Amino acid sequence: MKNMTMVQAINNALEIVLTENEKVVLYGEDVGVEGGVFRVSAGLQEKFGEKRVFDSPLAESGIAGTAVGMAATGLKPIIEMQFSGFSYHAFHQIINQVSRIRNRSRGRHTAPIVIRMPYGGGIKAPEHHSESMEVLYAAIPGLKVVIPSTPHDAKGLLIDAVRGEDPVVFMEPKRLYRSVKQEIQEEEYSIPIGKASVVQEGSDITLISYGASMKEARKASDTAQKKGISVELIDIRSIYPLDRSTIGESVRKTGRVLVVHEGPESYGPGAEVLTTVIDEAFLYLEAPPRRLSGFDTIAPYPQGEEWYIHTPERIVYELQRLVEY
Amino acid sequence: MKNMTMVQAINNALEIVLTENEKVVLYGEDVGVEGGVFRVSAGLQEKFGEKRVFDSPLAESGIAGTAVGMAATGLKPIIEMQFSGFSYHAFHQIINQVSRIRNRSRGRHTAPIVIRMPYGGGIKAPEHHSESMEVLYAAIPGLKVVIPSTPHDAKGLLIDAVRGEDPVVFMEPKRLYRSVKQEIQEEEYSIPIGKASVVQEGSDITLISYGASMKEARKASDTAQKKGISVELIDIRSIYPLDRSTIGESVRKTGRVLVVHEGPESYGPGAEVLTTVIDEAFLYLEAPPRRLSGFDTIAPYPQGEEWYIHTPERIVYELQRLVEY
Amino acid sequence: MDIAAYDPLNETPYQILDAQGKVILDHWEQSLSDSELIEAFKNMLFVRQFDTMAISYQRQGRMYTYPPNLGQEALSVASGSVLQKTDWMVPSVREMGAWYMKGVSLKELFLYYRGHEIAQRFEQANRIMPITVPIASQIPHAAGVGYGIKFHGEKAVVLTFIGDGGTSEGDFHEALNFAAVWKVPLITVIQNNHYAISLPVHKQTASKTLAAKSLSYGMPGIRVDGNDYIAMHEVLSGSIDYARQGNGPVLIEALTYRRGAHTTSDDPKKYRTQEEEQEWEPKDPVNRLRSFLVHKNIWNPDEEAELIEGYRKEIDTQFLEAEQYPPHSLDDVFAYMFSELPPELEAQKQEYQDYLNATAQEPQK
Amino acid sequence: MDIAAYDPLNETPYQILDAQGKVILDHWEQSLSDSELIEAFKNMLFVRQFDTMAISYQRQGRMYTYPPNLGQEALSVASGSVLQKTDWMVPSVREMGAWYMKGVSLKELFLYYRGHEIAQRFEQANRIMPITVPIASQIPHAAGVGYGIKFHGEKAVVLTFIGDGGTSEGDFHEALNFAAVWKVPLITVIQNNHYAISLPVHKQTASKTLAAKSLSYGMPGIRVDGNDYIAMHEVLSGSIDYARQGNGPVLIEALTYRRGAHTTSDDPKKYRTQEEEQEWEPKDPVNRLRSFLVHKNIWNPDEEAELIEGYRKEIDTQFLEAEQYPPHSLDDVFAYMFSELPPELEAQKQEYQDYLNATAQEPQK
Ligand SMILES: Cc1ncc(C[n+]2csc(CCOP(=O)(O)OP(=O)(O)O)c2C)c(N)n1
Ligand SMILES: Cc1ncc(C[n+]2csc(CCOP(=O)(O)OP(=O)(O)O)c2C)c(N)n1
Ligand SMILES: [Mg+2]
Ligand SMILES: [Mg+2]
Repeated sequence: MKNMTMVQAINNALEIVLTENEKVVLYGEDVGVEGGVFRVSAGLQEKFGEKRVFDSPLAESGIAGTAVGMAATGLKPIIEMQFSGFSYHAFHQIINQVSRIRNRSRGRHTAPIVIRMPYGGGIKAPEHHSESMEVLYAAIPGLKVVIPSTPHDAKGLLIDAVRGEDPVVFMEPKRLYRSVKQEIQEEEYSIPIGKASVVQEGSDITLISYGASMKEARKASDTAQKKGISVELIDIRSIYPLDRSTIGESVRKTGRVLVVHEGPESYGPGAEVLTTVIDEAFLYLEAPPRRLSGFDTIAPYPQGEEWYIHTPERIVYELQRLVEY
Repeated sequence: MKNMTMVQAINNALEIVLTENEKVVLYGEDVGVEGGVFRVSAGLQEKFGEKRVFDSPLAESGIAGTAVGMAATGLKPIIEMQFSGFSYHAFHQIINQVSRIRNRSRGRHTAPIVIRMPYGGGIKAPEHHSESMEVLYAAIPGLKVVIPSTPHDAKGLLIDAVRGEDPVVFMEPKRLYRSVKQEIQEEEYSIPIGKASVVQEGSDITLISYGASMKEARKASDTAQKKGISVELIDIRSIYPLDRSTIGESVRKTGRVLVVHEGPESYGPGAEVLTTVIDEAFLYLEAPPRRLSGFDTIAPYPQGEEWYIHTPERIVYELQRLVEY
Repeated sequence: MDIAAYDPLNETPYQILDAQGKVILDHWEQSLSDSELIEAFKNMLFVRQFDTMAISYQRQGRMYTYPPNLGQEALSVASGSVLQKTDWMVPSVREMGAWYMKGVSLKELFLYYRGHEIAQRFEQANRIMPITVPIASQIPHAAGVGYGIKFHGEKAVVLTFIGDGGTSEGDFHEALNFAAVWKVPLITVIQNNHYAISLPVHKQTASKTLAAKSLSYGMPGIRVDGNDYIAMHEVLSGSIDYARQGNGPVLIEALTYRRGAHTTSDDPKKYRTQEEEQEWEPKDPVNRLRSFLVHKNIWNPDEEAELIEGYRKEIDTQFLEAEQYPPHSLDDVFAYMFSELPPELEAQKQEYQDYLNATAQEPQK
Repeated sequence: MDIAAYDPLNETPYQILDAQGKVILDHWEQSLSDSELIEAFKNMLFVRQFDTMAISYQRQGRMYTYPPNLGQEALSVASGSVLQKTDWMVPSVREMGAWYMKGVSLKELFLYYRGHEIAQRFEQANRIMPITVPIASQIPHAAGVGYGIKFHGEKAVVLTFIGDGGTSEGDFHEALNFAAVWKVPLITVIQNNHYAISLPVHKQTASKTLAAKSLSYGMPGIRVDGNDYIAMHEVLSGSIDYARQGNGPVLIEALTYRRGAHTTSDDPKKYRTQEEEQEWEPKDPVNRLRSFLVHKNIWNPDEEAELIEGYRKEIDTQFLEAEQYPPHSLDDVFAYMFSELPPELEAQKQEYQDYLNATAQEPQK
């Protein structure tokens, strides 16, 4: 066991998959020599050589598009979008190519590419470095979308993503990159994509979140607990596929639900979670299911961020309102 | 009044805005000499000259990006993406630029560009020519997203879009381009973006749809009516902003709701509509609100389309199930 | 030929045969054998026959939209002929001769244009990617295939195609830059057929030649007469040698003319003159190679009718097979989204099946 | 100078002054007056002082991430100096001298790097677009501005910037192609500072020069020593004349070196050697122009300390103003999304306000 940040856990996972599968290649902007702007791939080029871990020119569509071709020759590319806000330059390759090669060729070719990208706010960064638009990938048929909230999950889910046969958009909550440490196993292990994690069992209300917002959700859950509210806290981890049965089971038990996420509200992931709640637990609901999300605005620059990212207090407030409903 | 198809109505609207505002320019691939692959802009280059109606090189990001610059100089660009499936090449310009110029410059510059694109299936076209991914634009803060279902609405909404000061993604249901005709006024009129249309009042159940699916929704509503189900049929027309109060009012009256759309189910527009229903009418619900959408698959090639686009019969079936719930 | 020695800014294309099929070079040595040339000519006739019939099936309502190849056959047949089995091909949309020679069956092509997804398994063809409709998106794939070839230490090359219009897309630029930086064995053939739907190439770009775009990436570029089978073959062979020897990518601009419509839904009269179309008629690649062969006394045009009749039968047989292919099932809609159906897709399929069952419609496999 | 006469493939940059500030051309005539040169030099000193102080404010935790300009001042000051009031500028991210000379205030710049959105109103500057972070996205905007200029029948030009790394993006390609086809008055300055974060330019592209990319679009391209103020000024003036006369766009590759870190969060030691950094020191643009002025006996370096002290005060005053600027309010988050708040935003804002009220937190304006 070793105490690791999420950056270290991901680095560790990358090292493991690069070691166990010689077809794995890792590339993107500043991924090689520099080891990534967040140092996630630090040391890997030295260890595995420039043929397997390398820098690309500055062109996201080129990165995603070449990965499709590499995959056709049997390679297993892990690519990095330096920030999720720049992944849109590759959007047409992701939606029209990566997600469709298997279908288009009826299984003759596949593109099981892992697309890593830091996402979300909270690091006081310039425009385009703080947004949470995971819904744009979740809505694309043919992609899996994963967002871990702990070093442990980040490692296990990433290893599963790389071992799997499907394309995965792997979004990393950059404000959790170094803010928490966790004792995790240095050896390989994997966590199957598609399973939510019931972080804490409870009976009064289900609190659902993922990724960066789990930080506040955990705090809120603790505070609420102290106030006598028994919270069942679920980290969905996998945005697509969504573990609908775990959500349903929980809400059938608690009758109440709050989903919390960072990105915009309208047409956001919260809507899908609540629709799932209706599908799975309509007759059990004791209060209207509710979402607490970011505004339908641009993710603000650093000075506006405090308005945008919900505090644990706000979450507790909403939990209380729902329980008292 | 004149009997027009949707193509003619849009052509008429374009002619009106080009006439009334000399800052309007219209461009895109094959938009000028050819008059568009669907002939939507037929005759306009001849009428307004090559300076105002013109062809661009084959590059969607270039089209959207240049429109931002033109807008900064006071022009009012209407651009065309030849098919919505190719609009992703411009996705980063749309999400990172078009939708943000006003915010980024704190109102100093705006980019009130109208981005027209045919979308949806049903014309037996090749891959990428049949999909309904409007949710990808609806989820982007700073854009309005409009989808008409009749020649009348197409004209009125497009004129409103061009007169407005905000960027609008204007999606045109290509399988309705020529399949219905309607008597409409040849003179200018506009329909304010953001208002749903209650196509038919009813008391048993609310049927919500928009765009291409309205064709089947209308038929289903008629059939259900004949079977003794009083359907309130709503065409939301504006995907963002969404006319939540009209939806709420209706469901508070009927207690039941079915939303129908063509694109994929998960993280699709239906989820937002249902979440709105919960927010607005939870206590009035007599049956779980339900969505009927496309599958989480690639929009199939022509031979698979029959499985993908819901028939009026299927909609009636679901209406019946909900009413009997 | 020494590809790197050519000037990509040279507007005069590399050419061997004039419009009458006469050799215009002074010291030219025929590199292809007579029988190879005859084989090539037959392939061109075959492609043309396929094209004619495809258009007619489409007109009969037995096929959906189809992009005619008329006038571009030399280019695609030459491309198909230069590849070895272990070489890769990454298609664009208008070079069916090349696909066919790579192993794609006519039946599959017909299935494709009949809107059946099974088509693109390309069951008998190896090392060919499926056709991708979004213009230029295939070029990054091809560059990635090139990286893969290098990675695996193979001596193979990858050949890809794009139209004149496609050169304006960002993907063209990004991909060729990657290919040159990574020095991968990629040959990109620009089919400059002078139009992107309605847009003439001189409104597509102000570049002197499209081959000149190679200078942006530091790779050899050459403009060739793409309607001259022999010139096209020489340039392709030279480029492939260059790439196979590890020198990096090459860009070829092949001049040709799309004699037909953009697709069966298009009407070129809207955007070009008949005079222009007629100007290109004498430059037709089939006539040109035929003249050469006839001059050489190795081809008797009188035999063509019978040959074509044989082609007609073969093509029609394959078309009928495609027409009789089982229709797309509900399963087919879901089957290839993921390696395993996720719960969402499982549920959606089941729900639909339940509906079919409930309404007593025939259950589907 | 006749811009169109230069060969964009020429690797030797256009240059007037050597590293010692001596004129290297035989028959050179000074086109700028002495006082213009002195003015330019002062501006370069000012920019450098701003840069130094910005980095130090950032270190003090009073500013967020900042991209140092050290070593690239000639380029940005020359660019700022050649534009007329009615000309447009479309910024990239590392040419603050140009923005400043276009009318952007220091206070606004500081607000920007302090994460305040009000910054980019650029209240006193006309005809400048806001800074856009996604690399190369600004080039299509600039091409569109060029179209607008032409449309309105103005005699203006538009000047835009991009880095060496930015030339790899699809937007660079698409935009310059549009600009050339539409023949718009666009001057694009590539700041080739030899790095894109950690990636050296020779791994960014295999192109002989970045100026060569102009050949793809059929526009003049020229490589210039961007650390040579005088050469840079001549090339810019020539390009602007060319564009203003309606001849279409120009591409300039200005050679320079980013002497500092990519941003204040970056550490160049990870990817380049100290030797390399030292090699570039003598080519520094400030020293070079100073030497020239001193040789000419029109500049006394002893006066610099006092000058800089004045700059320091001015800069610090503006920084303090930025620091005291009212913080971003809740209203500010919503205010500029649309011309009017749609119901969704109205509701979301209200809900938040209600929460603040309910929990007795101070209500916000
Ligand atoms: C990204 C994208 N944009 C638009 C289209 C629609 N479209 C199909 S073919 C075509 C023109 C292609 O021209 P060119 O590249 O010259 O190839 P050609 O058809 O002449 O062979 C266009 C615009 C598309 N398929 N993909
Ligand atoms: C589309 C996009 N991808 C990635 C980034 C992250 N990024 C910021 S600056 C930079 C390097 C830019 O290099 P260059 O164009 O040479 O400009 P320089 O920083 O050297 O001035 C990168 C990769 C970005 N801002 N936008
Ligand atoms: Mg073409
Ligand atoms: Mg640089």
